[in-house]
Amino acid sequence: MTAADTAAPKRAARTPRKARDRVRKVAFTRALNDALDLAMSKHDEMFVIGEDIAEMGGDFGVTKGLLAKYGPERVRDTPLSEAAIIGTCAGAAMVGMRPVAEIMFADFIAECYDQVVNNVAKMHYMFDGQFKAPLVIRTACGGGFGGGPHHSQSVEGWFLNVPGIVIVAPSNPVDAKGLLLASIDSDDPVLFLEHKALYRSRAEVPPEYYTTPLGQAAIAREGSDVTVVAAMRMVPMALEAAEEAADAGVAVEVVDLRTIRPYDAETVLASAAKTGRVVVANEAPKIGGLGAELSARISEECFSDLKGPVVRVDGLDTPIPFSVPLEDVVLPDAQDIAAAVSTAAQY
Amino acid sequence: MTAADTAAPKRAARTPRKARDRVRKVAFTRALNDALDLAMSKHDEMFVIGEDIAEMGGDFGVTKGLLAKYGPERVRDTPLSEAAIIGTCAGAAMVGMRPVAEIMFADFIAECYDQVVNNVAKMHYMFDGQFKAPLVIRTACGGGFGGGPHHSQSVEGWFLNVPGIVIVAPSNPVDAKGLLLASIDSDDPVLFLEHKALYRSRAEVPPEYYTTPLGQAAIAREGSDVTVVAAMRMVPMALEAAEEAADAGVAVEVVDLRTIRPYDAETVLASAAKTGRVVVANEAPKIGGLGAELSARISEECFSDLKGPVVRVDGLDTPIPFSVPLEDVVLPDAQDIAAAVSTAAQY
Amino acid sequence: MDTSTLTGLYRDMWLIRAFEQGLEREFEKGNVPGMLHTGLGQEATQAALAWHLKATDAFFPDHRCHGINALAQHRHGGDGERVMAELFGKATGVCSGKGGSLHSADPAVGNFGDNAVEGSYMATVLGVALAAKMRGQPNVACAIIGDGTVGRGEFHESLNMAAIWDLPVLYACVNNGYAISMPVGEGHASADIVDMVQGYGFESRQLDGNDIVEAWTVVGEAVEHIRSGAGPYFLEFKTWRWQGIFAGEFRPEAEVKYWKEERDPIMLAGEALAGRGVDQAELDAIERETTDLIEEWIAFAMESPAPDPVKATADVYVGWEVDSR
Amino acid sequence: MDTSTLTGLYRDMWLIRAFEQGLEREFEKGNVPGMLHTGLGQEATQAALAWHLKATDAFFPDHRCHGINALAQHRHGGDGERVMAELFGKATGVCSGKGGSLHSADPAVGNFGDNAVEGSYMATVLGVALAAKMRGQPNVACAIIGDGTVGRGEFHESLNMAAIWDLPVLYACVNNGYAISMPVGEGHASADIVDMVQGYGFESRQLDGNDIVEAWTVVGEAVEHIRSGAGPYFLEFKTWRWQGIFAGEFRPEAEVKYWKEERDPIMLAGEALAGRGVDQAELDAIERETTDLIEEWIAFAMESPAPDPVKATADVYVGWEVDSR
Ligand SMILES: Cc1ncc(C[n+]2csc(CCOP(=O)(O)OP(=O)(O)O)c2C)c(N)n1
Ligand SMILES: Cc1ncc(C[n+]2csc(CCOP(=O)(O)OP(=O)(O)O)c2C)c(N)n1
Ligand SMILES: [Mg+2]
Ligand SMILES: [Mg+2]
Repeated sequence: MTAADTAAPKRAARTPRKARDRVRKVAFTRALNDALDLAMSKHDEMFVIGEDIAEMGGDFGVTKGLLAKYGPERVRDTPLSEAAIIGTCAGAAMVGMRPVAEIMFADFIAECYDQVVNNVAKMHYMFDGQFKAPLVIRTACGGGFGGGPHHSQSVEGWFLNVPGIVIVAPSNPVDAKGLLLASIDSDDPVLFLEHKALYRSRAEVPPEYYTTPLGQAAIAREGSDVTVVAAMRMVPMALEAAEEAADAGVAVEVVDLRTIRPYDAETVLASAAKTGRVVVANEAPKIGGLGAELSARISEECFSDLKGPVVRVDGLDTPIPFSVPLEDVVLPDAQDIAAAVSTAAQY
Repeated sequence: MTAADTAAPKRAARTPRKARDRVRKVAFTRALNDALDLAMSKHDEMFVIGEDIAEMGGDFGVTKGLLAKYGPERVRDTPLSEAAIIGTCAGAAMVGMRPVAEIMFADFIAECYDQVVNNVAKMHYMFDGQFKAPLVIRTACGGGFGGGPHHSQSVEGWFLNVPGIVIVAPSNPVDAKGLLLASIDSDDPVLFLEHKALYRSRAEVPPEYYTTPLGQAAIAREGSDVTVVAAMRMVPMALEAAEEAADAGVAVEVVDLRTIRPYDAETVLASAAKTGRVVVANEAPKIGGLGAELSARISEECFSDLKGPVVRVDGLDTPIPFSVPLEDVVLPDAQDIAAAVSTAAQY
Repeated sequence: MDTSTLTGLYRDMWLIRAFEQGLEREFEKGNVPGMLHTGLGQEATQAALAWHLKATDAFFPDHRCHGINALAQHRHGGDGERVMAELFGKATGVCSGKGGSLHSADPAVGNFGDNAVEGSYMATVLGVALAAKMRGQPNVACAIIGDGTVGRGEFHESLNMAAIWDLPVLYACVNNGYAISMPVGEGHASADIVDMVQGYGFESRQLDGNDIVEAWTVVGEAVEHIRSGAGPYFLEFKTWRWQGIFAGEFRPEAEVKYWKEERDPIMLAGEALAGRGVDQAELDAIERETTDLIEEWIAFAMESPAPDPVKATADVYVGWEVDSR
Repeated sequence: MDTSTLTGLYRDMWLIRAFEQGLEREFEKGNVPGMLHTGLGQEATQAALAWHLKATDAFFPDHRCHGINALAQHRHGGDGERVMAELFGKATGVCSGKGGSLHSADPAVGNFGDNAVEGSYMATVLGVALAAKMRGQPNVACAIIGDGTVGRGEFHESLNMAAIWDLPVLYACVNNGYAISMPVGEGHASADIVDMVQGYGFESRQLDGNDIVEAWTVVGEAVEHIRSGAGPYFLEFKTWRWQGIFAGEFRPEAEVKYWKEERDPIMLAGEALAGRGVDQAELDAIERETTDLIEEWIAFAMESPAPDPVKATADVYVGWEVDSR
């Protein structure tokens, strides 16, 4: 596996040192907005498209201000036609445009599943490389805010078994910006997952253009006793669990996948081999989720390094209920990760 | 996990002894056709629906003769409206009908993915048990006949991470009939996968009504050295590999999953614990496939029993190419399973 | 329409308004989780539909249909407060809090549940209608959809299938001019949705969704038509929602003023009743009674317990249990 | 239409017929893998479309469009034999054998590839059209679809979007009366598809798809209209396919006879040419020449090597390699 964008420095993007004095604390949504703005300046062939993204700036404000700056040709509101939105992106990408779609909630990707899976993901392959599909599908995923069964899903599991699609899943504002810029640069189609619970998280984000390479995980925290592999919202939760474990004398290494497909097996396996104790954290249901793939791969390839079985932390095998106390039961949290870490630490 | 239909004898359905003298060698398609016929006689509230299923009897002949016997009200041809087909089934099921849809090729389930994932799979849960969705979606899946990227996919991976849906995947005509009858009886929505390469396989199928319980794997072959877990077309391939291994003195146990979700972990883990050497065979791409879930679960729960890492045999991480020699490269075969078995046997 | 019917509808509209206003207040206080879309301004459309639908019919409410859901309880002997409690995510809700605003169902009163994927029950409604037809029941299956839903592919698949099979479907399209920020005429080939359904060849009609007399009369005719076995019917209610775009208001000020001040369906109905000699005191009493009732429902919802945690893993499958934590 | 144009179209139609007949023969011999849908009987529709589309336009061929694909090569300087070789799954095919009959593309000649999920490129075509519009290019994006595709939701999403954005899309709907076994009038609200697209408000027209003069003229007008920036155009070609339902034939015998014997587009064109004084020898020569050419293409395909196994894992991603076995 070779990184799509090798120009960007490995892992350096988290907080480039020389940018330090110019940094500002900005929200995840704002970091994404920055990225879109910078990318639209860079790529004339880029346009953004989706429901209520123009004047309204999107349901979560990520596309705010783009209409005023780039005009209605390049910032296009659509009707509720998810299949046509992705079809439009696919066709435009075939002739060299670089569309960025917003699907308001990830749950609605089900509406355009065919376009993504049968058209976008296969186009480059089935037509023997004659077309590329350099498009990005941004979408708001994840639970935790009482959104109910159709506004709360973690959908990466729907696409894990689909070759040809890249799944990007940032956990913090700095990566969000760098990964989105790298996704737009990429000649592969990217499903860009934005966890709603992260939208308000803030960090010092360099104002300039930078890319965070696709296909590369980051070590969000170094540690030698237990590895926690996570993505998106599970990363801050893993870091919280790691703090707690540190108090108990357990040094947790947190691997932030950043790209879910194709994922950075090298970094994951190196950490697993190093610690020999692994927790995989995943918000989606356990069966057939991202955690399954990671646990399988680690168990197979680090067989003799593992001191005990990989521990999976997942959502329960249910839809997401509306009622917040029920949702709390269903979704995993930092405490669940902490419990898994102590189980693993005892191996 | 409790079986939906505990009335049916565990595993006995493969060839009920007392039915022996009445058995006949019939094709997989015919066994399915039998099941539909018997079920329509049993359930007044059952109807079948899909494209070209009435007069034509379906693309593969599975619904042949039903129109003549049950009439156009209960055997309904539709336009190319996959979402409306599944929506119709969902709505009818809400009021107590028992629809059986045919989606001509499994690849086209992408067209009605939302209906399956967001509506059918969640209906019972999100409305607090007030509705059931006792419907069956039959569909022809799998590769190996030069069907190209949109007529050859193994789609179980698209639904593995979706709670609420049952995925049934027979490997032989006897199970096909019994599982289809159990699926129609079931009050849960079933995605019933019919591998095209199995359609012509023949076996002695009891002519009478019988059900093969959902959620229960079968031991297709007993053995003590290596376990191969498989479903659908991978089962006959695993049996072929087992024959070959037997010549080399390796006793292979083949576990036929039969139901992929929720799957029979008990049987799988018991076999894995017994042999300590496991191969998981799966036609779909490796990343995020059924093999990942099985490998993870076995690795986690049989950690100390395993003599070596689980070996995954999968399709390559590509769409399915049209050209047959290329398709042969992409899809796993009995030789690949045999190779994996000898790797595992050496642990 | 006789005066007692109009008075009844006036009361129904007030029930919707009081429900939504009370709910909005509690939402702002943080007592109602998730998202909230209200039916304020669309009371005439909703009351007209609720009036003609029986408990044996089936309706799929849209995201602004708390009012219809409550009226269905009211008319068919259920408990309106359970609709309220559902929105608060409480154990006493119609779905024990598992569905919430966008997934409230109660088949006992004909409420088949919203589906927050806009347009998806355009497909589901076909099956309910088909079952009624196959069983020879004179039931109506009604999909209440916003103008935004017209963009979805299922819109077409549904209308086409209902047409070829002559299904007893009532399509109630609530054209309030916008889908979030998208004006209906910019998102669709025509701002008049009825223009877009001519090709399906069944009955359709555009009507004033803020005039309760017109709405009640036309819905009655459409339901009769469907019940008689004459096939599907498409109604486009021209109306306007008081709720803007989430918190904000992107619509022209004059438009807002016009609809709120001149086209308020309750005000118009009140004027009509006054014209028929009903005195203001009676109208005020209706307002007070419905508002009081809603306050009781809110109190009920507030006091109700959260769902039992075991509900979190209940009813995923009929035939299997799933693991709890 | 002048006689030389008609003669050219006659030759084009013969190329399609010879292609499909040769292919059908080889398919029956087992030399062509997978499934096969031929365009026999629809040559006039296909030739008319191919004639007016430039290499800088884009067309999405349907499953019966081998003929258009071959003509596009022929007209725009490509290699027709590579279209044939693709169907044989050979290394020399337009997609190196990876796509086959249902996924043959060659953007150099404007062929944007079939998508075997019927109707899905109804959405894709929008993007090609939008790009042309944004770039100010006078290109046409054409989706060639069967009548069966009309059932799909994407049909509606596409027409609506093309309408609101005034996109340069040519919808070429080949109404051959059936989708597999489903008669067009039983699967759709109207047997005349043009009736169903009136609501989108752009130009549409039904025409005789077996009359090459009419088809060529109307397609020319529609393409001109689109190129001039006047927005989308929907054409419904009434025609009939010689291929039945797979091997079988469910259609009435008289219907089969009528279309094959009285409405054969090549026969009709031949008669028209004869009426204009073109002599039979010239027509026979066209038949012979195209048939000979196709036999060369078949020989080329047969002799071509299978794709290199490394192709199996090539081009899944642009930025990553995937594992081989
Ligand atoms: C398939 C789908 N796409 C997008 C959304 C997000 N969404 C929720 S309501 C809405 C607008 C609906 O507009 P309309 O149907 O006109 O109803 P209104 O709110 O105006 O009553 C949108 C886009 C959704 N719920 N489902
Ligand atoms: C979405 C989808 N559903 C079903 C099919 C299977 N299928 C292939 S061709 C066909 C019929 C198409 O009919 P029509 O569009 O009229 O084309 P014709 O074969 O008559 O030229 C069907 C149902 C498909 N390819 N895609
Ligand atoms: Mg609206
Ligand atoms: Mg047809």
